[in-house]
Amino acid sequence: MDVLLTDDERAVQQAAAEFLATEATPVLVRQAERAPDRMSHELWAKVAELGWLGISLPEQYGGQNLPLSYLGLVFEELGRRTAPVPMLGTMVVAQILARHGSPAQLALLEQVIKGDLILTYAVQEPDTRWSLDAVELAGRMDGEHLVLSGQKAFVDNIHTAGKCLVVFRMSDGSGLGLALIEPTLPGIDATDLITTAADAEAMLRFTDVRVPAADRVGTPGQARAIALEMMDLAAAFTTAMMVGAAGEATHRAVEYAKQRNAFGQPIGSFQAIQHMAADMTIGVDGAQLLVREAISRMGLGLPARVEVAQAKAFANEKCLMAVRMSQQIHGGIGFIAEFDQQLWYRRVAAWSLRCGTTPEHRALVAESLLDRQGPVRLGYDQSLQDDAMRAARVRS
Amino acid sequence: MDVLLTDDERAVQQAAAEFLATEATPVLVRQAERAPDRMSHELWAKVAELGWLGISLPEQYGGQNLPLSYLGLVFEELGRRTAPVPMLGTMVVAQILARHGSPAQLALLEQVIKGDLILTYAVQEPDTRWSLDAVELAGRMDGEHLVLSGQKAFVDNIHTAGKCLVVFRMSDGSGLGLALIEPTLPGIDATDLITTAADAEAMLRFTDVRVPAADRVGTPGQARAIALEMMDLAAAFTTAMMVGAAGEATHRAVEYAKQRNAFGQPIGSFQAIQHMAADMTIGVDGAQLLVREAISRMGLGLPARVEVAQAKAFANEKCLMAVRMSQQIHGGIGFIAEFDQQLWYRRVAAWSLRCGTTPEHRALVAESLLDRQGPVRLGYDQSLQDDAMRAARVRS
Amino acid sequence: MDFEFTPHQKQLRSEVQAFIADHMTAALKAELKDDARGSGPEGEVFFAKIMARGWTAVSWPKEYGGQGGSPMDQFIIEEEFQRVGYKRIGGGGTGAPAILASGTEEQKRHFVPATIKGEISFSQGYSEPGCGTDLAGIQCRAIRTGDTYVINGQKIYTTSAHACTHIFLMVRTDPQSKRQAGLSILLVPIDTPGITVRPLWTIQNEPRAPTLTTYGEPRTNEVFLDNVVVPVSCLLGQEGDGWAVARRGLNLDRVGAWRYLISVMRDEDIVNWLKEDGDRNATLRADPRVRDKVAELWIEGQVARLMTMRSMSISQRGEAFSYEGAAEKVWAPEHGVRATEAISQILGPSAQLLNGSPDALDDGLFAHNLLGAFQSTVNHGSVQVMRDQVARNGLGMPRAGR
Amino acid sequence: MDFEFTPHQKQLRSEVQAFIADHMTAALKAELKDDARGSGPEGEVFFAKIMARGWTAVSWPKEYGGQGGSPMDQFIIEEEFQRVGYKRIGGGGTGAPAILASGTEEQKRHFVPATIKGEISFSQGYSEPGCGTDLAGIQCRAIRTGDTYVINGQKIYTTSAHACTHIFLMVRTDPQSKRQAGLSILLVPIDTPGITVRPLWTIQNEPRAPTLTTYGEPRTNEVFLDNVVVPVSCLLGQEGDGWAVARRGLNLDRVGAWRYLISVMRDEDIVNWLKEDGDRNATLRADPRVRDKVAELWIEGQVARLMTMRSMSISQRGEAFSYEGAAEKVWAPEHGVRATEAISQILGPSAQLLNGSPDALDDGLFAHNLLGAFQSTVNHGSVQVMRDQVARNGLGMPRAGR
Repeated sequence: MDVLLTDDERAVQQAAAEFLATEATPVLVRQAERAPDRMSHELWAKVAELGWLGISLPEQYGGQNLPLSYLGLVFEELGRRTAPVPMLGTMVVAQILARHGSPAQLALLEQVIKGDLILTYAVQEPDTRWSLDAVELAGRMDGEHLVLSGQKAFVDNIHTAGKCLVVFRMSDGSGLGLALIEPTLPGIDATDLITTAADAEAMLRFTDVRVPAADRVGTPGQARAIALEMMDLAAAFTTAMMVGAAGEATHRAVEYAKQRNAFGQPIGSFQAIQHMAADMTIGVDGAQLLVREAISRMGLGLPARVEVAQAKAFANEKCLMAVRMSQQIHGGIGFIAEFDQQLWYRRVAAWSLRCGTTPEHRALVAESLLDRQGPVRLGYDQSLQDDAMRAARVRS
Repeated sequence: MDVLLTDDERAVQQAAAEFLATEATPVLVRQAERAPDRMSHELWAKVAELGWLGISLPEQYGGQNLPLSYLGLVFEELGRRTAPVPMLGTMVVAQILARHGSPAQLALLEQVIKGDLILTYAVQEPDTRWSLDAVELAGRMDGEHLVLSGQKAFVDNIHTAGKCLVVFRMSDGSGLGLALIEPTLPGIDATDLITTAADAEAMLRFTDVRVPAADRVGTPGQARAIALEMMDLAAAFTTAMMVGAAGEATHRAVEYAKQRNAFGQPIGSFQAIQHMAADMTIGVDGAQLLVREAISRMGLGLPARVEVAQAKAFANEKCLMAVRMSQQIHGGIGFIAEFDQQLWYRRVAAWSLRCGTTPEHRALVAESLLDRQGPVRLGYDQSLQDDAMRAARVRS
Repeated sequence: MDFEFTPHQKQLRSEVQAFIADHMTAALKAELKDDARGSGPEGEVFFAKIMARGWTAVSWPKEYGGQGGSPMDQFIIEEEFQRVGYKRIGGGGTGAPAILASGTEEQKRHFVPATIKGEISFSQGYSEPGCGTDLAGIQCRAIRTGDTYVINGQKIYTTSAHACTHIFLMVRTDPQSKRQAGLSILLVPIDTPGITVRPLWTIQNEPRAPTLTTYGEPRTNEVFLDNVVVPVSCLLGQEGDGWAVARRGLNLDRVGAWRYLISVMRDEDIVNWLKEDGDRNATLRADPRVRDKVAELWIEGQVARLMTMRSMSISQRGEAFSYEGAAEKVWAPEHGVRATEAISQILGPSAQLLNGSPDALDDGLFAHNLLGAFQSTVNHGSVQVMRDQVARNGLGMPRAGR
Repeated sequence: MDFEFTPHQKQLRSEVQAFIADHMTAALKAELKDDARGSGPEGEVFFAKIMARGWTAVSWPKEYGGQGGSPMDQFIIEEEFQRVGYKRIGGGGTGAPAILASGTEEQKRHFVPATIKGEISFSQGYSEPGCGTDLAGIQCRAIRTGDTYVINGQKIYTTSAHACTHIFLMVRTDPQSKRQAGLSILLVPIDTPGITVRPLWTIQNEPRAPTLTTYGEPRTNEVFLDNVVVPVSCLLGQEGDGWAVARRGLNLDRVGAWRYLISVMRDEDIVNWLKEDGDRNATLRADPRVRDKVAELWIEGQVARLMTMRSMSISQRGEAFSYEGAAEKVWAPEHGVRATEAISQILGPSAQLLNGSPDALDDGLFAHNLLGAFQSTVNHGSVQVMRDQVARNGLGMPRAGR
């Protein structure tokens, strides 16, 4: 037990931080917000060139195979700079492929690591619940093809992604399924959403979309477990980005308060501002510790659904609190588009609503506490039965 | 619309405040805590002598027949001094008798106003819900007698009360009933509870208790409405006491902070302390406005169940916050029995749990908002159907 | 203690509601979507009708074109109009009340009736890039030379500068002075040579926020003043007394119908949205967690309403605030933020979808609110400064380092 | 970044748990109910066995009787013993760590091994009636005359003064000095003539709080020092350097197993209570509002655990806190208060029933906690001062009026 970073971890974190501080400037972030595909291809190319995409992917495809916690640190830094690159979908799906992909799907990782293949995932549907129970996208087999009909919502970067990992439900009652499909397949209509984050989110409508059977991921029996794993990775990495962004918003507020004067002194000398800064720091630190623990467990193959839920539920509230208080300390500046301060607020506001709301994640935590036998104790393993079984299956 | 006190109201408030500041001293409060019946008979006699018990009772029995809001102001002052008198039960039941009592029951008001008859009520049962749905105390008629069997919990001052208004459920399926019984009847066993408020609370066990039929209150068809009215009065007056107590705790904290020095200045000059005091003030003011509105409506015969629920739900959180912050500002002093500061905290802690918890009251508010037709608007009448019907019945 | 509106007040509210039902045409609504100030052709017609009813400047003195009525009547009228998104009501914000309180007879006759008619309007020129909450830090200078002032400096968050006729300008007339001393108020026509107005666009309006969003200003401004020459008759009150002159005006932005409504309208919106038909609405409506949270917010909204009623009661009695205005300015805006964030978590990812987005709820109202609700805790005196005022003015707590 | 305990640490925890299961007899439990310090006959036997296992003073140097082990090992041992209500573990609170850091070789040899054996124990003599959070206001004086100090003054909240052998006394040795300067630490035997200990009973203990209550001290004390004469050898560190000497000791009361457990145990208790048989338990357990709130508290408890683990990680690496100890001392106690109040509203009126009352839940645990949880936000540095430290030490924010 040592929750602090190792020297190696700190070196990677600092390298990512320095790279992004230089390259993912507010100017670049603003350009991406106005670009048709809401991303910076230049930054994406540099990210790939420096090897960040392969940091926790297998060496045989060009990766560095470092533990998942390293990738988590990179996500914190990406969030810190609100870097406009499609890292979330790409890394979530790449992790799933690395663990569960067919040989052909595994081979895609080489393109991924080079930055030549952007990936994304589609779980939620228009009813917006972050739950596999809400999956209604219908799949049926027709000879060598899977045929999909229905809708997906809140899909990232669909216009730039080369592949999208889709969760569906078999109409024959056999349960859930996953497929890695091309977004350009006939019968897929994408409608762009307009979000507070000014990023690339879309609704997808599937009308008898024919997908080669070989593009399914995992066996039917694994689908539920893999889908949960994908959702956990997405929620955890989103939380890591929120932690980074809220940390930077806190830092900006503190620095602003040190130089902004009112009533004859820096506003940072007022106890009210100091206590806000302390609460921001404490809240963000808490979210950071929770998400690092969750990602660390995922990297070790330990059950982590509850830990992910804890982290996302907490970050939704505390990271939003930190960016909102940063706005407050900045006064009117936070509300004006031409100042940079608002870039962090708008993103964290959106991220706090993605990959599961606070009540949704708390419901899972409550299930782990109240719906199984025996007393509970903080610090003891609290994995859900389901989660433990999944972890066992995934490792095997 | 003028939410401020009138000159007459202020005069009554100030008279009550001055009287209680002199008479209900911490010394007296502490004596009562150690007295077997947990009240001050001397203070009770003075309260009666000055006419406070009749303030909102009919003139024909010796009362002053002032609007109920005057009585509400008196409860604020009683709470402000944590006055050890059985005012709550006595006034709640007296109000019910004044509105719904038989001639014989009405005649009791004269004794009440003179201070010769203490009253109390029994609604809750060991399952602790503040709801008529939870009433299981069984009543059956046997000739000219009502026979009661079952339990009641959280009954105030049962050892000093001459009469207790009990809510029961008829075993014949005819619904709820009320009776004004003598606590000394054979078959009633009282067990004292030990509460954080160090006041007189008890559990009652009824074993085939025979009550003369004439002691029933209201007609069977009115019982539910009257019981709700009684509960609303109890919750509202308890809230008024919480407002008074939390207001005094705030005042004490502010005065302490002005004279206590640390770091070379009064701690009251620290912005952190000032902002705590501001939040205490705002919270207590909010609870006060809510409860005054509720009691004012009750006095006018308007539906007020939702308004009472709003006030109690809010006060449970904000008044406790204010007394707790007062403890915080007082430092170690608040934790030591021999200092007076703790008298307020211990009572508000208890009162925040009586006459309905926050979730219970919020559930009623939600019902009024979500379970009836049409849009809502703040400031518009939000009475529940049930409540409106009851008010109509009560007035008729 | 009277929590009921009087028969007269109830009658007035009914009349205003009936008026709105009769005269708020589809054409006017369409026009207001693009021009919340209501100064288009339909808006002018509507405003003329309101004037004819005597519903402008209700509480202002009759001799200057007001109705000599009560602040509570004015509140009722403002609330009804603002609830339908019509903001050209209430009589001119910062300017005229301060002129009524501190102006010369000539200034009152010149400015007040014209303000009521909408011929004159003021933009508040207080904040500067280097000072917001602490106005005593103002550096914009006006140097008197003979019968004129020559003004140089910069203002920011001058919200309606692009649409007003005058700036209610706080300047430093004594260049040697510090802090509150040496400040003055000048009433400066916006078209005076040397004034440049530059837009600052807010984040709440990309795309355009729907009408009833909490803090729906699409634009505010910077104003640059470069050797602006005005006659000394522009001075309001005494030279050097600008601090006191301005304080009279400021409280009016902190309380009243507009502040109340922007703080609480989301409480009503979420309840009404939950009551709409639809599977999601029904599921959420039945969820005990949602019910508990909605009730909590509603109760907080009731407290905001009652604090507003308290402020109006004080005003109606002609009494001065001790701390009540500041308390309301803490409670209501912070409630608005809590409500916004809690509602977002109830609505889930849809709450990030802005106006014009597929699947946006109520034209993106909740999402736009998420972008702007916190602004109400900053403007017209931050909640931190308001808490200071509650403690110091209301509770008599001492300043640090006394 | 390693969130798993090492095999050694897991093994140690198992061993301690097995030891407790074997040796925590019913007789000892009964004894501990009346004497949480464990100094009765059964307690002495138990303590001797713990000593024999080498589980006292685990992280202290071997040369002074410690085990030379890691702070994390010590945390694990403390957590397990304190979870069963056994508090005589961890090695003496304020005294010995400060002596190890600042004492002479002779003092270390005299005090530290005896502290470990329980022969010597210290009560913290910092607070005075006129100063608590701001210790720089100390007025208790020790005047040096030859080889002795003559002490006069008064201390308060000297919690274990009635049960200890020594006071760890902060005094002003330079009567001309102000603030932090001129303070010194003296190690004063409690039986020195002129010392009077007067009990102050806490509100949490009428009736007696159950063992595992958050802040379960039934009594604290006032200590009066009237011409108390001690030899100069009682001085710890340099004369006038008491501020620095004391600071080393204080952080240890703010973090670690005890502070962690008193802050979070109610999270576990409420979940475990909800899982018990019974209609009320089952109804509440199924209530989505209760489930949501319990999960919220649990997550906050996890943050407290992780902040504790962060503090222990820093300590284990031999690094110094920047702000992390102060952050933990804000988060964990305030969480404890939030949990207490939220749980009360879940449990309803039963939560006001104290130990011995009919219908009290878990011996009144929740009610006693309601009376005492806030105390943890006051003692050993209030959460207000801790926030100051986070801002100033952690974030480099300036003092007012710099």
